[in-house]
Amino acid sequence: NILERKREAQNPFFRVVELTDDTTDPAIWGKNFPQQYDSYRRTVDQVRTRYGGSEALPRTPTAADPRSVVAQSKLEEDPRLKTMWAGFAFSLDTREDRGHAYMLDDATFTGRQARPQPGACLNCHSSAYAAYKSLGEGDIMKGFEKFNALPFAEARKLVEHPVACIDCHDPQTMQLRITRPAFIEGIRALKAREGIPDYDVNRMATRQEMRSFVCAQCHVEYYFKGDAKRLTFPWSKGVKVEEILAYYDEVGFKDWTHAETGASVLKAQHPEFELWSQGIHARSGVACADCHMPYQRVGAFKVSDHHVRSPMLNVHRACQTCHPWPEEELKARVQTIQDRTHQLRDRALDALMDLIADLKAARSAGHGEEQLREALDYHRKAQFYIDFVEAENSSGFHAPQEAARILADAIDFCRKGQQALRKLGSGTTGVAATAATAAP
Amino acid sequence: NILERKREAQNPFFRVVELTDDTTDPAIWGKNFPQQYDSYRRTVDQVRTRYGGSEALPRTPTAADPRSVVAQSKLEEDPRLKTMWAGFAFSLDTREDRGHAYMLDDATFTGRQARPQPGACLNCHSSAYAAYKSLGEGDIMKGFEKFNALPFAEARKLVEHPVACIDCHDPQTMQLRITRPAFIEGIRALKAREGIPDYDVNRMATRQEMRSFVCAQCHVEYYFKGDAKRLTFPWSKGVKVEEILAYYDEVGFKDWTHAETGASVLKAQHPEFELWSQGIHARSGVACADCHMPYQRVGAFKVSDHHVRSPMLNVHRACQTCHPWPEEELKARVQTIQDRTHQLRDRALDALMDLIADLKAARSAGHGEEQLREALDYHRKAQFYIDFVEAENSSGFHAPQEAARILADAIDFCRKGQQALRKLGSGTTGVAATAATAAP
Amino acid sequence: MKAQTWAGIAVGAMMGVALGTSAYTFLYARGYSYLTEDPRACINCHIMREQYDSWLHSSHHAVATCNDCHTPSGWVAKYWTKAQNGFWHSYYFTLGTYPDPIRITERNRRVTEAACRKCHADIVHGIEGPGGAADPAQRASCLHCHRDVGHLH
Ligand code: HEC
Ligand code: HEC
Ligand code: HEC
Ligand code: HEC
Ligand code: HEC
Ligand code: HEC
Ligand code: HEC
Ligand code: HEC
Ligand code: HEC
Ligand code: HEC
Ligand code: HEC
Ligand code: HEC
Ligand code: HEC
Ligand code: HEC
Ligand SMILES: [Ca+2]
Ligand SMILES: [Ca+2]
Repeated sequence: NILERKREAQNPFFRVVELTDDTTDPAIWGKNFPQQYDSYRRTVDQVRTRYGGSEALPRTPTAADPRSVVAQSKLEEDPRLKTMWAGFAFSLDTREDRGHAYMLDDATFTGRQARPQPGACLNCHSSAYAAYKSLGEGDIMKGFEKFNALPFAEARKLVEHPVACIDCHDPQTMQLRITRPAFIEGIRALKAREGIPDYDVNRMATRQEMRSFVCAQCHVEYYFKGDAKRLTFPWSKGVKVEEILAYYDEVGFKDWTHAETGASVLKAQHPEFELWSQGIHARSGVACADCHMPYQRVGAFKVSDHHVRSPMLNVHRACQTCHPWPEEELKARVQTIQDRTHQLRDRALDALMDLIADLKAARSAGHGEEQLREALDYHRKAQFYIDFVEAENSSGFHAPQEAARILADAIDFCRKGQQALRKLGSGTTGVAATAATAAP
Repeated sequence: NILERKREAQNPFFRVVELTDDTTDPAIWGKNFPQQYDSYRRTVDQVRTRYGGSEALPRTPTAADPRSVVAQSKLEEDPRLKTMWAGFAFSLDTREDRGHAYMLDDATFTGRQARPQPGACLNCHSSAYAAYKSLGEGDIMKGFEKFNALPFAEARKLVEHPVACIDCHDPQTMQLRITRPAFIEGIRALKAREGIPDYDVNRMATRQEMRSFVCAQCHVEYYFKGDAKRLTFPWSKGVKVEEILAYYDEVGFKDWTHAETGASVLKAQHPEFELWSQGIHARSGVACADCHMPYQRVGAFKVSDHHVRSPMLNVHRACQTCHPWPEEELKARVQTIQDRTHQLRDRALDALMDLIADLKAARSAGHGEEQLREALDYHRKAQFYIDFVEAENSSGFHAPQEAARILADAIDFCRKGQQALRKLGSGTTGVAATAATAAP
Repeated sequence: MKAQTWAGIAVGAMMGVALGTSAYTFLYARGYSYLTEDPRACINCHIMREQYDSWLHSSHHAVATCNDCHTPSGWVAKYWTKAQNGFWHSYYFTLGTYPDPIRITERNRRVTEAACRKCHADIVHGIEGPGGAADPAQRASCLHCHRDVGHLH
């Protein structure tokens, strides 16, 4: 054992095969880096934590959807979400997220595919780097544009793996690199706002920044811009919820028209990077990889755990390097934060249901667009704010006070929306009848 | 100099005078402990921080109020507070808190004395230990009961100093000790709820706990129980805001009847200990004294800085031993937390003003007590929650997410109160007219 | 803590194996250098590298070596601690099952606290409290505020 350790220490990488920028198959990379590859493959594991991880639910495969295991449905856990997303594909099928190994299948077979989804999804649900290169004949940006414009089924044919080594690493140096044009553009816009012009992420980011940026290529709020369906991160005014909303208001974007109220609403999606940015860990320079891919001692050296997952399944490596508290105590700290977030989310969803009911009642009482405008705008705002925390996957942990602040603001928007409706007089009594039963 | 240091070091305490349990004058203690005494006297300093410290405002002394300097008025800074406290003495005069040196005078001369205040105030605004002893003929508890029952002017004659050495220290050993019966009883009730019967704080607390408990004798929410005006801490159900409210609901307590709505309302006062208890610092064993009385090197040894004040005026000692970040960064972290709290407090106060206006309108529309009951109860709840953060003096720092959670709950109570009023039909349009102008 | 629990089981049943492997470690991995005051003795085990590297940048680099903080004063106590720690160090290292990240044990924490007081007795005299350093409930924990003085973690 000691002998082996000494040897390992001298020559940590056995270069068994030559890797090039065209080596897409992670199994080949795995020949050089067996530890990383082994842990990478373990993202198939499904283990539930109190609010995260995922549960492996068996299902009977069909021709249309050959998956034999899926994660639990969020819609079943909380039917209010169906009302929030009424009229949008998310109300058909939304599940808890699970490991990277499933990303390609989950995007391909989600019930949301009942409405046509664009190829642009696959920017984040596959190892798309090689596809960009071949479509763009070496020019990533050009390839990206063509890729976005494809229908899902077409794009799907061009990709083979979930996110793979080549998407995060330079095959020669193994250094981290950014391969996603949407992030290159998004971070450039964000840095420009912070006074740094012409930011080139692959040249200018520090190593520690890269340990978050590689994740922020996908774990971010996004929209598809225009007919070209260009995947775009709405960051030119900043990454706080109000800044992103201001961006959407300015460009006049909506995801869909709410089926029950007619409001022009937005869907927030996994703004992990954005919420983390507002938290104390980001401020202290703690990167996504520090908690989700902590170092793991293998023999004489440390390797990054490529089994990307909930840190609650790996507390001692993920947290105890920095926090000398017992594992149970650390879990309790996380739970305290998440319970608070979860309770507020509940409260905010109830408030939203009330506003939606009031808006419906006002519509059936015959009030027109102009009269409802103010309340509809509050609906748009409130819903986006709630979804910003709901769709974010840490249940508030990435920035506890900020998550609570956003939900507090959302509740106030619901209140103001309901108040605006009152001016319209009688007929707007959607929830009045049920209000007496609402628990405090 | 070196010689002197060595001598000091051998004999750090020159016992110049003999201290007994009857030595009340801090100047005499100061002969033995000149460093602590010198810093203790500096609590007369008034320096403002962004949200704390205090500003020294000159005023012309009068016979009724001989103070030539006071702290800034909170009522002038935010007139909404007058509406929140309508009908209660706090709407007459409420100021920013300042150093311990002023506690006796500020309680004696506050504009709130326009309405008779009980002697029980002086439990926390003076060095009351000797008074208990003499009133109770050696029995602290008996003395405490007599003291509470006195009118302010009577009790005032029995005390001479603001909180002094004898209130926190055993004169023989200099060990910390609890001298306030209200805390002895309060913490016993709290521990009983946590499953620890017959808790005797002076015997059972660790030294590190005592470094917070001595402060928690005063920096807590309280009420005067019954006609005996017994100073009581409402902790038998716990120290979270909902637990304290549940206590008050159970015993049927109100501080006053709101002048504009007729609700039975409560005033929360400086729940520093309670909020701190919900935060990460308490959880990590960080005591009040760690931040507000950090060690300071004087000559050859370390002493506790008895200049109790905002840590923002002493970041280097108060924070940097544990957090190796630059001073500016630490200040910025505190400000981020406080700004968020402050914005939410603003939002919550606006919501409360709306609810109060609606309740007033409903009353003038002729609705009776029974019909308003639900809304009035929401008013009581909302107001207590808002005040719990407003009256707490760290602007959320002691427990950032919890402070935001409390304000979010408060906003929802306002919403539900307004919603309950809607059931009553027309006439309840207090804010409807102004709603259109409310900023998001 | 873990080490203590293990002690009961391991010392009896596995003493032979452990001693064997330890002896091997002692010689081959130059465990004997452990007995010196040279901090480089500690980094014979790469596992101590992190602490060593950050000790080099610490406020105590010029004034205290590893053993100043991690062994008690007095010849017997010192070598008994070294022997004990050395035993567990070798044992875990050879079997490769030590905790990761490594955490100071309760016993060694007390040793370190005592080391702080040994050098800084004068300056902390005033804050030790009436029970002095004797009664743990009445003792200030230096590490509560100064965890980082020897090295970051
Ligand atoms: C300080 C540690 C820490 C950092 C830094 C961090 N996270 Fe997390 N993350 C957590 C914790 C704790 C959870 C909650 C896990 C749970 O509920 O089981 C979480 C949850 C998640 C989840 C959901 C996991 C699940 O099991 O469903 C995702 C996705 C995620 N984080 C992505 C990110 C990204 C992307 C970044 C960087 C922008 C990041 N995290 C930074 C600690 C961290
Ligand atoms: C900017 C990156 C990005 C884009 C573009 C994207 N996704 Fe995702 N997707 C993610 C991330 C990150 C997760 C995991 C976090 C989560 O579920 O919130 C995810 C999770 C999912 C899941 C599993 C959880 C669930 O909601 O049931 C499905 C299904 C899915 N995406 C489908 C799609 C489809 C269809 C599209 C195209 C409309 C798409 N995604 C576009 C990044 C993206
Ligand atoms: C190419 C896009 C992409 C990149 C890059 C990416 N992720 Fe993901 N991630 C996803 C998608 C999509 C899912 C959801 C998969 C599913 O549910 O099928 C996901 C799921 C997760 C989960 C949830 C796992 C669980 O068990 O619930 C975590 C945690 C996570 N990612 C963290 C990270 C971290 C940390 C990084 C960077 C080191 C990263 N991701 C990089 C797209 C990406
Ligand atoms: C989602 C992004 C992502 C994917 C996919 C990924 N890695 Fe990594 N990898 C990282 C991060 C982050 C680090 C840490 C880099 C650092 O600290 O600079 C890392 C580090 C490494 C290292 C350096 C040593 C170490 O462990 O820290 C190797 C080797 C490596 N990865 C191999 C692989 C292989 C092989 C694959 C495919 C099986 C792979 N990686 C897939 C993100 C990824
Ligand atoms: C690389 C270092 C590092 C890692 C890894 C890390 N943290 Fe932290 N954590 C910090 C720092 C730095 C702070 C800010 C306080 C400070 O300056 O000490 C912090 C603050 C916290 C706080 C208080 C802030 C709050 O939001 O209430 C909690 C709780 C916490 N961490 C839990 C965790 C958990 C759980 C994990 C693992 C999932 C983790 N941390 C991983 C460094 C880290
Ligand atoms: C981790 C450090 C920390 C701890 C522990 C702590 N505080 Fe504070 N406290 C602060 C900070 C920071 C502020 C904000 C000061 C400001 O705004 O200038 C503050 C503000 C205050 C204020 C208002 C000060 C002013 O300038 O107006 C009081 C009173 C107070 N704390 C009492 C307590 C009490 C009592 C405890 C224990 C129950 C306690 N604090 C625990 C850091 C702490
Ligand atoms: C349980 C302890 C306690 C009791 C009882 C108490 N106080 Fe105070 N008082 C404090 C503390 C602590 C502060 C500083 C924190 C603050 O102002 O919120 C304070 C601050 C004050 C101030 C200065 C700030 C302001 O509000 O203008 C005045 C005046 C005051 N109290 C008057 C009184 C009067 C009159 C009474 C009797 C009705 C009373 N206090 C009872 C603890 C107490
Ligand atoms: C006997 C009651 C009592 C005790 C014990 C007490 N305080 Fe106070 N404290 C007060 C009162 C009353 C005030 C407000 C004085 C005023 O505004 O006139 C105050 C004010 C303060 C302030 C505000 C100073 C400023 O400049 O704004 C801080 C900070 C503070 N106390 C912290 C503490 C800490 C820490 C402890 C324990 C070490 C403590 N207090 C113990 C009653 C007490
Ligand atoms: C509001 C409470 C309070 C008051 C009033 C107070 N002290 Fe202290 N004192 C403390 C605390 C807290 C400590 C820290 C004790 C510990 O760590 O166990 C302390 C510690 C001390 C110590 C031990 C050495 C040190 O500096 O840590 C001495 C001596 C001392 N105080 C003297 C005095 C004298 C003299 C006065 C009056 C001029 C006084 N104290 C007033 C709270 C107080
Ligand atoms: C005796 C040690 C100690 C002192 C003194 C201390 N802290 Fe902390 N602080 C901690 C610990 C422990 C945590 C929790 C995170 C962790 O475990 O590292 C923390 C967490 C924090 C956090 C993150 C939690 C949050 O609420 O966002 C901030 C910010 C912070 N401290 C600021 C301060 C400031 C400002 C001061 C001085 C007024 C201070 N601290 C004094 C030990 C301390
Ligand atoms: C033979 C290899 C080796 C050498 C040489 C070595 N260590 Fe260690 N050390 C380890 C291992 C393995 C662990 C983890 C096992 C454990 O926690 O007991 C460890 C843990 C520790 C711990 C934390 C665990 C505890 O028992 O408190 C301290 C402190 C420590 N070493 C100090 C030292 C010092 C000081 C030296 C030099 C005098 C040294 N080590 C030399 C291998 C070594
Ligand atoms: C000035 C005192 C001091 C010196 C010098 C010192 N240490 Fe430490 N060491 C500590 C303290 C204090 C801790 C406990 C840290 C904690 O509680 O987080 C510690 C803990 C450790 C641990 C356990 C890891 C941990 O964080 O708990 C190891 C291993 C260790 N030291 C090794 C060494 C080595 C090797 C050296 C010499 C290169 C060294 N120490 C020098 C004070 C010191
Ligand atoms: C071998 C003697 C020795 C030991 C053991 C020791 N120190 Fe020191 N320490 C010193 C000396 C000498 C200085 C002065 C260094 C200087 O002035 O640069 C010092 C400086 C300090 C300082 C001031 C510099 C700084 O880092 O902020 C602190 C605090 C300190 N020591 C705490 C501790 C603690 C806590 C421990 C135990 C974990 C400890 N020391 C162990 C000798 C020692
Ligand atoms: C509650 C926090 C706390 C505890 C516990 C604590 N210290 Fe300190 N210590 C401090 C602070 C704050 C300073 C900085 C004082 C200054 O700058 O004036 C300090 C300074 C020091 C210094 C440097 C003095 C100088 O300027 O040269 C030494 C040495 C020291 N401490 C040793 C110790 C030892 C040994 C212990 C345990 C007996 C201990 N400390 C316990 C907070 C603490
Ligand atoms: Ca998940
Ligand atoms: Ca103040």
